Amino acid sequence: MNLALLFDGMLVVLILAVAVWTVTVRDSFAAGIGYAVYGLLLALAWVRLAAVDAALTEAAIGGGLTSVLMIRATVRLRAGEAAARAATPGPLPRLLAALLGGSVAAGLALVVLALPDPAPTLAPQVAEHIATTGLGNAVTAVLLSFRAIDTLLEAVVLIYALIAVWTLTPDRFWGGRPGPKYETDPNGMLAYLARLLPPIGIVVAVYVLWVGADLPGGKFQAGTLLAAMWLLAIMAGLTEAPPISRRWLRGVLVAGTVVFLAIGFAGVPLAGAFLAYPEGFAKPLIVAIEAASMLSIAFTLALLVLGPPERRDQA
Amino acid sequence: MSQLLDLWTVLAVGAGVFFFFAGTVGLLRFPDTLTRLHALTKADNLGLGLVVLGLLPRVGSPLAGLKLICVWLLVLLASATASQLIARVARRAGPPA
Amino acid sequence: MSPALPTALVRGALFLVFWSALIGLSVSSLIVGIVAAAGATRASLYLLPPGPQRVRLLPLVALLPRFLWQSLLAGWEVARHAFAPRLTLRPGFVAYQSAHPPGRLRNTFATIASLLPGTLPCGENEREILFHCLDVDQPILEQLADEERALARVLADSGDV
Amino acid sequence: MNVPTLFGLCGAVLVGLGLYGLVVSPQPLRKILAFNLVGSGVFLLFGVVARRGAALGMGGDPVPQALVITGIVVAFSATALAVALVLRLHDMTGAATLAPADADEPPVA
Repeated sequence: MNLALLFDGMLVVLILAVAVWTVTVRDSFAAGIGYAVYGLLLALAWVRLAAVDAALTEAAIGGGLTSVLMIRATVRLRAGEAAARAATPGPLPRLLAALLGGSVAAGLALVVLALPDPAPTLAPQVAEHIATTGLGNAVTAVLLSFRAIDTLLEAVVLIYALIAVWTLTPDRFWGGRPGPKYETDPNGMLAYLARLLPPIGIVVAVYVLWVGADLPGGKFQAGTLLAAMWLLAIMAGLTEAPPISRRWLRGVLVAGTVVFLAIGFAGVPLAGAFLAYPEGFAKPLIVAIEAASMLSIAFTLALLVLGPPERRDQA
Repeated sequence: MSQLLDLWTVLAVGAGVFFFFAGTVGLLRFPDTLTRLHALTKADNLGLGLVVLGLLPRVGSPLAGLKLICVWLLVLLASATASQLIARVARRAGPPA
Repeated sequence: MSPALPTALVRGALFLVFWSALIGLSVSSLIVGIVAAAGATRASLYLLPPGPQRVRLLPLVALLPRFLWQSLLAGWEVARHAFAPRLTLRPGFVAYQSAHPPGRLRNTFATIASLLPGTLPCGENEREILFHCLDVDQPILEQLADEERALARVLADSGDV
Repeated sequence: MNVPTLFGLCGAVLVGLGLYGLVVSPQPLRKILAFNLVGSGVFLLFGVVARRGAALGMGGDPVPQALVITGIVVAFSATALAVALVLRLHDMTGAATLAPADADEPPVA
């Protein structure tokens, strides 16, 4: 037990050190790299907290997609980096900010130390009702059955975020393709990796989705994996991001929400409530929602990384 | 028999950890990006390979063993290609060849 | 019959084996696995269209122990340098004349070479691959030529199909 | 000191650190990054509450765990929107910080 605590202590020190470095390092590009390392270390912390589903999500989104997004953006803003750095506040504002951060941290630390014992938990209720869903993974049961409305609204939030990003499109590019046209050597190393890896990634993503019913995994993790594979192929110049005016694209983006809503409304006459599943059909319906959502999430996340359209569709 | 397997696992995983450690020492001691990349890719390939080799006799089924080998191969592909990509950038940015 | 069909079947079968390795064998998951393998095969045919090269099994099996032995040597070399009381590296660049034009075969060779003792590809042009080496006194060019010949036996050009 | 408390304190420090970075960094992208630190610290506190609620063979209370997964995805979409806004602001004005432009200096079109 003490050895485990020693390991956790070292992990915490490492996480905090990388976090401090990410905040204080001069170069923003380095900060983006630091955030990727931070996300992966945090995923380890989630494993130590017995939340493997959250660990997979953190590693994929925190360590992966957020860092890609940040690194791309810092490269584009590099020209203004020196001017921005000159605007760093003096010692007094910095001290005040440190006081603010320190007191909030101290307050939260007191709350952590004063958490009630025994801890309140909903685990018994979940354990009591999980049999009705036919699922083995309690987190998936919460996401898609007990708190399905949260997950449905979250899918809507993702689409809204993408619409908001797209509204930033300059008028002349509306309906065009997001991101620059990536020109890389078709015989180069990046293209080589992008030819070999994505098919393997597709198999792994379907696996992560399929085991998500009973083991850690699910549509978010699988969708992020697919998004990463698609982005790899795009950035290696092997394929292009589709113009955002395409009908099929818009169809795929809302497919998950549409299937979710359709099954939800079907629950009103069949099972007596919105988003209730008819007895015995819970698992297949949940798998159907997850499969459709995985595709929508994959396309939404990848397009969020790519940003608003930047060039016209030269078809 | 089971003791022999235990010994094998301890030896192979121990050797794997040794090469991981050697790679880390190299990463810290070697003088520039390119030499550090050598330390990282070669030591990680061998380190993970030995750990997988040590764990192979403990898996329940041949398919689970194949899964372990797939993990090793994927790490190999990722580290070998990523190191070459970094090496190209480092050579262009660093002192001329 | 489309010429891509045999390639598609082989790749699909490999993806299905990979799927089974991930999840184990059961009827219900095998159905999902076939869907996954079909999707992966489609993506694979798009990203990596079947070329003239065919993988030959027998030389591949012969290459394997050689690759493992080389990996061991490579790791040992790094460990030797890392733990040497004074750094004994003699790093430098070596240009290697590749027998193959830029493309898949050369990329595969470069990737394998990056795991071999003391060599790391860090640039290329039409005819040469530039290697960074930990120790330029080693007979690197001969080693690389050996490796490339061994790989060429595995990924042989076959005129047909 | 036990494992959840340790990570709880880590989460608390991360929130404070993120707040500091949010105020101090002049570059908008660094502010977004710092805000993500705050978010991940809060998520970690959720994870601690979940871990403390372990019961009946479950490693943790699945309800906060599910909330965190939702939260990570929503935080990412908010980050993507913020980054898109910063890049658009930069394209339109050439501004490298969020400071209001000087009145006598017209923005670069």
